[in-house]
Amino acid sequence: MNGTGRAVTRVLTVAGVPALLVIVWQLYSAASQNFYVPAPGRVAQAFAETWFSERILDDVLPSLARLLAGYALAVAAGVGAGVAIGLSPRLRAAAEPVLEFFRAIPPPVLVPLIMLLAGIGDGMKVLVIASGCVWPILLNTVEGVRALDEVLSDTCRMYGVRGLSRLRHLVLRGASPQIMAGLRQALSIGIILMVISEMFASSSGLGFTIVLFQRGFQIAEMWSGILLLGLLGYVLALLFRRLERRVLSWHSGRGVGRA
Amino acid sequence: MRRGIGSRIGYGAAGLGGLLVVMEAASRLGPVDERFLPPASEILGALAAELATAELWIALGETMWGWALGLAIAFCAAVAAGMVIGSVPGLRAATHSTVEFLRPIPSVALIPLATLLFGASLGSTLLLVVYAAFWQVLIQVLYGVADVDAVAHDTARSYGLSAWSRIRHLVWPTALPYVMTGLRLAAAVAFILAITAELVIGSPGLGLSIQAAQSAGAVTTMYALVVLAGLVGVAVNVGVRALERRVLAWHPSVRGEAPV
Amino acid sequence: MLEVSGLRKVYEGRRVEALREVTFQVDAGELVCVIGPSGCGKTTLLRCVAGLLPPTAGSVKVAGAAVTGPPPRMAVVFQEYGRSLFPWMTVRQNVELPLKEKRMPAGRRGELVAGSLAAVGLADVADAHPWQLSGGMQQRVAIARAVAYEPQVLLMDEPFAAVDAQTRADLEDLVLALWRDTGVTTLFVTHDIDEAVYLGQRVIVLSGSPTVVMEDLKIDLPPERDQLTTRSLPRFADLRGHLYAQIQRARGDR
Amino acid sequence: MLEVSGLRKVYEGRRVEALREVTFQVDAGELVCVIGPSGCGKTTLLRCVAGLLPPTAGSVKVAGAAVTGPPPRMAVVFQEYGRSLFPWMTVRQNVELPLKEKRMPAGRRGELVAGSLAAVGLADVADAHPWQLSGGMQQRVAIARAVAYEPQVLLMDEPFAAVDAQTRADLEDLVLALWRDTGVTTLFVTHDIDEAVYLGQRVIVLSGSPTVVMEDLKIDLPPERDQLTTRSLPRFADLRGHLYAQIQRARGDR
Amino acid sequence: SEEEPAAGGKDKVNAGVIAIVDTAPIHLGKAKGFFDKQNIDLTITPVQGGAASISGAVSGQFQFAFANTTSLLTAVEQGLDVKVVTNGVASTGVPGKDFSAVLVKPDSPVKTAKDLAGKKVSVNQLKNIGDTTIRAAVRDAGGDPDGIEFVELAFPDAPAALENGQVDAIWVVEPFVSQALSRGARPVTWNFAEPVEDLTVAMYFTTGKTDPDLVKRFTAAMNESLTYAQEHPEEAREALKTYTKIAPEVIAEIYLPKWGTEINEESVQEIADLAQGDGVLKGEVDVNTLIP
Ligand SMILES: Nc1ncnc2c1ncn2[C@@H]1O[C@H](COP(=O)(O)OP(=O)(O)OP(=O)(O)O)[C@@H](O)[C@H]1O
Ligand SMILES: Nc1ncnc2c1ncn2[C@@H]1O[C@H](COP(=O)(O)OP(=O)(O)OP(=O)(O)O)[C@@H](O)[C@H]1O
Ligand SMILES: [Mg+2]
Ligand SMILES: [Mg+2]
Repeated sequence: MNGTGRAVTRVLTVAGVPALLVIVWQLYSAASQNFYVPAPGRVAQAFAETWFSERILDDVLPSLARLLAGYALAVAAGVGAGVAIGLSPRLRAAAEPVLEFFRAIPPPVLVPLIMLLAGIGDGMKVLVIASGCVWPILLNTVEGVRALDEVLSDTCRMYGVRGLSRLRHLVLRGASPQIMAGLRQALSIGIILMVISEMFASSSGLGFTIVLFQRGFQIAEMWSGILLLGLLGYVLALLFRRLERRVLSWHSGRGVGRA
Repeated sequence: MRRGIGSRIGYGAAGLGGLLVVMEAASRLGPVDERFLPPASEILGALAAELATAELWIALGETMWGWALGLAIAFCAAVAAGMVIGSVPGLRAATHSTVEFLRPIPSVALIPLATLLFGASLGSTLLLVVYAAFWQVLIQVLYGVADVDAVAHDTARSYGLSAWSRIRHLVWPTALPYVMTGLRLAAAVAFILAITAELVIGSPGLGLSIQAAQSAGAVTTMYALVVLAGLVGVAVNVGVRALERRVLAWHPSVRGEAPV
Repeated sequence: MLEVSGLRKVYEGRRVEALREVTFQVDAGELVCVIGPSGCGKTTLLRCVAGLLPPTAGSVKVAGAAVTGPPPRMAVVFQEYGRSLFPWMTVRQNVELPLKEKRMPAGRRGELVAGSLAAVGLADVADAHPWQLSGGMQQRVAIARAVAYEPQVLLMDEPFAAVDAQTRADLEDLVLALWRDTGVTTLFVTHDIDEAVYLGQRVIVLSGSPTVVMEDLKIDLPPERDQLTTRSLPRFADLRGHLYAQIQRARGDR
Repeated sequence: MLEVSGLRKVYEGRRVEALREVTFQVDAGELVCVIGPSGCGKTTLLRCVAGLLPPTAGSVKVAGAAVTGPPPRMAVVFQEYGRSLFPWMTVRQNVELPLKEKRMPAGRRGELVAGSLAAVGLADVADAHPWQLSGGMQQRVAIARAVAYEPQVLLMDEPFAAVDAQTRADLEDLVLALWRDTGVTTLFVTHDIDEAVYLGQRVIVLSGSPTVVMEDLKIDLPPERDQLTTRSLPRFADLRGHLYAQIQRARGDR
Repeated sequence: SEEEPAAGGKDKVNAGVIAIVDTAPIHLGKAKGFFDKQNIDLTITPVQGGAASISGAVSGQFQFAFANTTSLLTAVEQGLDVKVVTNGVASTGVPGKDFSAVLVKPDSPVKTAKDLAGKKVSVNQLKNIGDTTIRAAVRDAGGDPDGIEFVELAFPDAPAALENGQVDAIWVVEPFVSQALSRGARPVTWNFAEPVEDLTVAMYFTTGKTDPDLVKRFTAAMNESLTYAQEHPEEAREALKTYTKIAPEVIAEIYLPKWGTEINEESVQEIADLAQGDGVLKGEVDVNTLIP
């Protein structure tokens, strides 16, 4: 295939389905005249007006910073605790009910509690984000570690590969396909929780702005914010995929490999 | 095996007990004010009182019904979609942008749409629950499908297994551990969304009770209901774990735990 | 039945030329062995023939039709026997699965499964899972699965590598009997020269890299083979000596 | 060096008695081969000796100390060679890892790795990943890793099952040379009787299930071994014939 | 959902109402049969806030709903078709005896509304009636309202944030006013009673789609309920026990709002002007489109 041909295919694979969805949306909004479903053109206009302004600095960047901080915290906690729990059946038996207990508590009701402990500043929001992101990472890490190949772990035991280097060379790498799955899940959950955390004790941020638009019945602006969230998720996912390709190159070569 | 289960319960109870002690100590001795986070003993007392009322059981029933239905729909849809997207070459790439775009959109942002379509009814709750839980399972399925062993895959192809048989006998079992994790993730997320939907939209259920207690300043009752939510989560997990032990008996993560 | 012409395979990525130019033919009902030094491309050849790997150049035809995907009625026994069994199925289910796929009636299926498991000496572990078996037992399960499938073409990749000498002799005779009874066209990859001579009507010797067919040797031993008498024939020793020297040369070429 | 006494192993779950009562000893610097029919418990025995599997009854001692976990300075080559290599590491990294663990200085480490890879004929694929190699090549990587580790005790489980005859002969000589040069105590599981006689100072024959030591045979061949002369000694043929008959009996017992 | 006559010839009505003290009359009125009398089969659906009740009404889920003045003004500004049918709740107009106040810690340096300038003050929703009235109170007291840092904090969470020093002052409504006062908090301004005279805080409304006759009957029933609640405060307190979880001893203590049937359009206009001045509303809003 030649260069342009390849570029066209690429654009088609990336943009084909979204374009189709926009068309459906246009048709629907034209037909229904629904106040809550403005036409795509109107939303695009609102998007330009709303987000190409100092809002980027005031609302989007602080949100992103909190998101990354919360995510990083969740990765550290999730992988760390996940490895420990995955390696020890006893620890797992003891910790699982407690973890499940917290996992089942909806973040909106957890927020007041976190506020008691961490105040109402950025720290609270970072904690809220981390408290939601951590679950898919933790669960996947635990399962990935439990599923390590027996012959490989025997090999490590035989050759005295222990402690940190066992962790590095066997446990983390062996579990990495599943850990990556968890990290990926957590990324979008992080965005969701970013919005939720900004619904409480907040006066800036992307999520806050969206809620404000919603309460002010500025529906096109609200949808433009949701659109921005989606775009943000997509960009982060692209970055993530690059990382994943590097980390899991051995895996896709070995398996049927299409992740 | 008996002994295994017994000790597992023992450890689990010890873990929960430890949590209670910490909570009790935190509010009695120190960092948080008793009025804002009552001691565990009081919360449990209030929970016991709540459990004696019929409304609570009705509310819990409503929540669980929305949860179960939403989870079932999301799970089936996601597994089907994941299998198709993961198995048909090209489809994964074509849907990637859309999936990644839709996935991080918070369910809570869909509330206007939900109320618009369904009002404060079960439909709204379902929309939110399904939307949130769907992606959890889908992503897990996609990773699981990508994990199929090359030799096993070749084996299936060379023995002329049809596409459907390959999915059923090779792809599905390979993806199963991922799917089970997805189910556990989705079960919790669906439960959270069921409650959140009730909190925010006001459809009846446990979330509404929490909201009522909260806006009345009844802190102890509110935490009692939150604890109840957590306990439901524990129960759901016990169920999924039991299921997992059955369907994944062949898998290293499960067979490694049989006493040697 | 099986025509391989000008087959070339380069693995992208590491850019390894696993096969340079391989051409040979197998007639219907023939049993041909392939030998060659370790890493010369035997498995690669077999996977190309099975339609599992697209060749870089050249073509493979089975029963006159060009191979683009796995042809029907072909069974393969993989070298990585451990990974080719489904760990979530019992031994019986593993053997039975392809038969179910052929929509074979349950009665006939049960017979075939029981028969082939008995033939490889595994009748009593039918309900175990593969990972509960020893390496050699797993390999025999994979063989039983291929036998039960009643293929028209049978490809085997070092199928007896993990079994003891006596079991191996038994399995060799099993393959011979199967081949004689059903006339299945068989391509048999091995690294054991004695085995190749004992089983094959012809032996194809692959050179070391760059891999081509170094020799296509007709085994002019009497068709009736027997572990004791055949192996003690002077001609057997001749052929074996000849092949030994060839493999030496093949390795030397590297 | 190695004392196995009254070893019994029952796998729970399927309740398979893999070993009934196995007792033998290996002196320091000895090379002992273990043979037995497929599925008789050779791998199980090896895993018990390696401290990877707790025995149901009986005990294993290495250098006088009871084995409860993997003893230091012991290397194992697993039968499932494919699964014992780290797919995310290159061949070199796989071989190097245990040496890094021993905190060996980089210079010495590099030498050992290069030397052992050259000895198994894989110097040129050091930067490939295991799944880019043929089965035989993977097995040789596992052997190179064990050799580079400079163990005091070496356990090998059918290490040459997937390589061609000539490579196999080379590797056999490699093991012999290694053993002679370093005096490493070696327990070598194989299903090939010729190989057992050629390599071993003693051969332990395991019976079929219920598994016990059926015979502990001293190989009274001259210590200097050579692929051509040793194998053509009449005593070699005697020993081989004897073992062949034993294995027949072992299988018959089943 | 359409409003079809029910089996007994009654119109089914779904009303979206926040479950707080303010809405006791509708619950009381329903219990008293005022709605039955008007041939209305009333269902009260609890909602989470003003935005939710307006969305619900516009989307047709509710025929009638309850929202505060600023939310309704915002909706009109955005061109939503909402029409007020009757008063909802009004300030008692008596500082010290109203249902809404701004509170500080007992030892706080903030003594009067003027001192709030430059402080961190919590409100339940930004750009709504809370910050508008607080700004007005500060302005009236001679302070500079621009310097106030408002943060969003739900009413139930506010007292804890105040005690932990995370905010300098909180705006809360009942029952949290009484609760906080009993724990020693000190009021600095009664923001519904002071800056605007006779403030109409919230109203019941409908949309243009609703049948005018039904509107008339609902209004009548609602007015009867409001009057009854105003005249029988003890029954109103009893009603609170049926739909909130406020503790009985707290219910006995709290300040009830004023439940009149008259809307003070001037106060609504004043709120509109104040909101516009603060930038909460972008343009001028004609109160007459909201209150026909
Ligand atoms: N997936 C792969 N990617 C890159 N190179 C590969 C891959 N698979 C095999 N090779 C290379 O191709 C060559 C031939 O491999 P192949 O597996 O066909 O050998 P073989 O003859 O079967 O060897 P053996 O007898 O050891 O099994 C080897 O050099 C190997 O390194
Ligand atoms: N994990 C397991 N669970 C249950 N049974 C097992 C397990 N592993 C091995 N066995 C059984 O134990 C017996 C001995 O197995 P083992 O692997 O030790 O045999 P082996 O002598 O190494 O055979 P081979 O030469 O074929 O590798 C077999 O009957 C096997 O089915
Ligand atoms: Mg091969
Ligand atoms: Mg074995």
